[in-house]
Amino acid sequence: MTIKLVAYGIAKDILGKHQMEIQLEAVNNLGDLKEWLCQQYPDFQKLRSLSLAVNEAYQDDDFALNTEDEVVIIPPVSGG
Amino acid sequence: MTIKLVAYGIAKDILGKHQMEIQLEAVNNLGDLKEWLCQQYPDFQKLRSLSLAVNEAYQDDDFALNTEDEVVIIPPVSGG
Amino acid sequence: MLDIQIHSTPLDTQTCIDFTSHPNAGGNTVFVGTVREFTKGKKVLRLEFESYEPMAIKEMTKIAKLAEEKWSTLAISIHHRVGVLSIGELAVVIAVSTPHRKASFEACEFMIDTLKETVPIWKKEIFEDGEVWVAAHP
Amino acid sequence: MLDIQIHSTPLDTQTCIDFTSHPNAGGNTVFVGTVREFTKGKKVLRLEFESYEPMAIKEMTKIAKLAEEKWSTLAISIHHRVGVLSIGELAVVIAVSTPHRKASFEACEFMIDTLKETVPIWKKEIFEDGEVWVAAHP
Repeated sequence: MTIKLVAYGIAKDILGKHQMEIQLEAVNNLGDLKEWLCQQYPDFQKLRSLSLAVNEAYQDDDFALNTEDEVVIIPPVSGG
Repeated sequence: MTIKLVAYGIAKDILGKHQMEIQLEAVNNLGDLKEWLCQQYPDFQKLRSLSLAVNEAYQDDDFALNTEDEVVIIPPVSGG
Repeated sequence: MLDIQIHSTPLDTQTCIDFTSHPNAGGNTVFVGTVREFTKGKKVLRLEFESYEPMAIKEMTKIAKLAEEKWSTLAISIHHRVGVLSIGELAVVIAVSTPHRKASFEACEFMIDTLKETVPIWKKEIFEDGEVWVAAHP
Repeated sequence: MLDIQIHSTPLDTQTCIDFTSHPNAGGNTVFVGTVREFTKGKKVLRLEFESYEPMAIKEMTKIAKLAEEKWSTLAISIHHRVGVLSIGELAVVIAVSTPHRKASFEACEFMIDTLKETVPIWKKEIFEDGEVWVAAHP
């Protein structure tokens, strides 16, 4: 399926771009996607945390993905 | 000896004036003066607390009084 | 750095914040005490604050120095209003800056709590049918 | 009453305080987060804040609603800055009013603590010899 990835902060540096579209097989939920990201871009494994958001909200690993979903990569936040 | 009394807040209302001079015998320290005040003006006994200050600072009951001292009567404070 | 003042004219929060701004400050907490409209359901028309000014300044300075020592504050500003105040006006502003934020909350809360216990300032609430010195009686 | 905003221009503390002024407010606590000059002894030249804005607004609103429910706050204003900031500029202002003061300290501290944990905003510190996304690595 087709997933649109959006990255902020250090995730943007690791991905090398702010947005990209990827074609994935055998990825059903956010947990699978996170695993894929950490394999393709090992620098994600070095972060203090890695969260994913869909629909402008944090979602759990078992959140089911549909084609055309936009997934936002949220590295450790540091506002305030 | 001669003591100058200064009163603020409700103490001013109880005393009936902001300042007064009193002549006292058998009063050696602030504890004695407090007792005298509570006898002469029983409304002082109804307050939540009663403190006395000399030299712009709270002083204990055993603070020795000298003639011409200025004693400030501090009823319960309520600033802020 | 301490800035301790008593004013008979309206207080300005920004003045206190500006005093405490500091290049090493990571947290800046400000407490603003305002005059409430109701006390135990009774409508307050206005308030009068009276202070024993020289001692009030000394006691506020003492509080600020205790906070400075305990929390290594960078700057503290305490301004207290006296005189006649309308509803909504500022009675007190306490601003404090520290390198890290937790200390600024603790120091600010310590200062307002202690101010209310020790600083010789008295508040009278004026109602339609009378007036009362706040907290004078048990 | 909630006022949650993200600005790319300088923040104004007084605007947040004014929003939270309320006739029943007895306490008004304001936290101001500023940009510090040194991090672990290294001189910071400037900072860049980046946000995932729609979600950041949602998360800040969520935090404000939690505080509103838990401490029965009267009004809350949270303004967060994004873009390039110089030393001493305001990164965040959180103002909250409550009928009694203890609640305003607790609510304000809860909000800044939670904001720093959950709101998708990222801070990059720029030094003379490089730059780093703050808190990205363990």
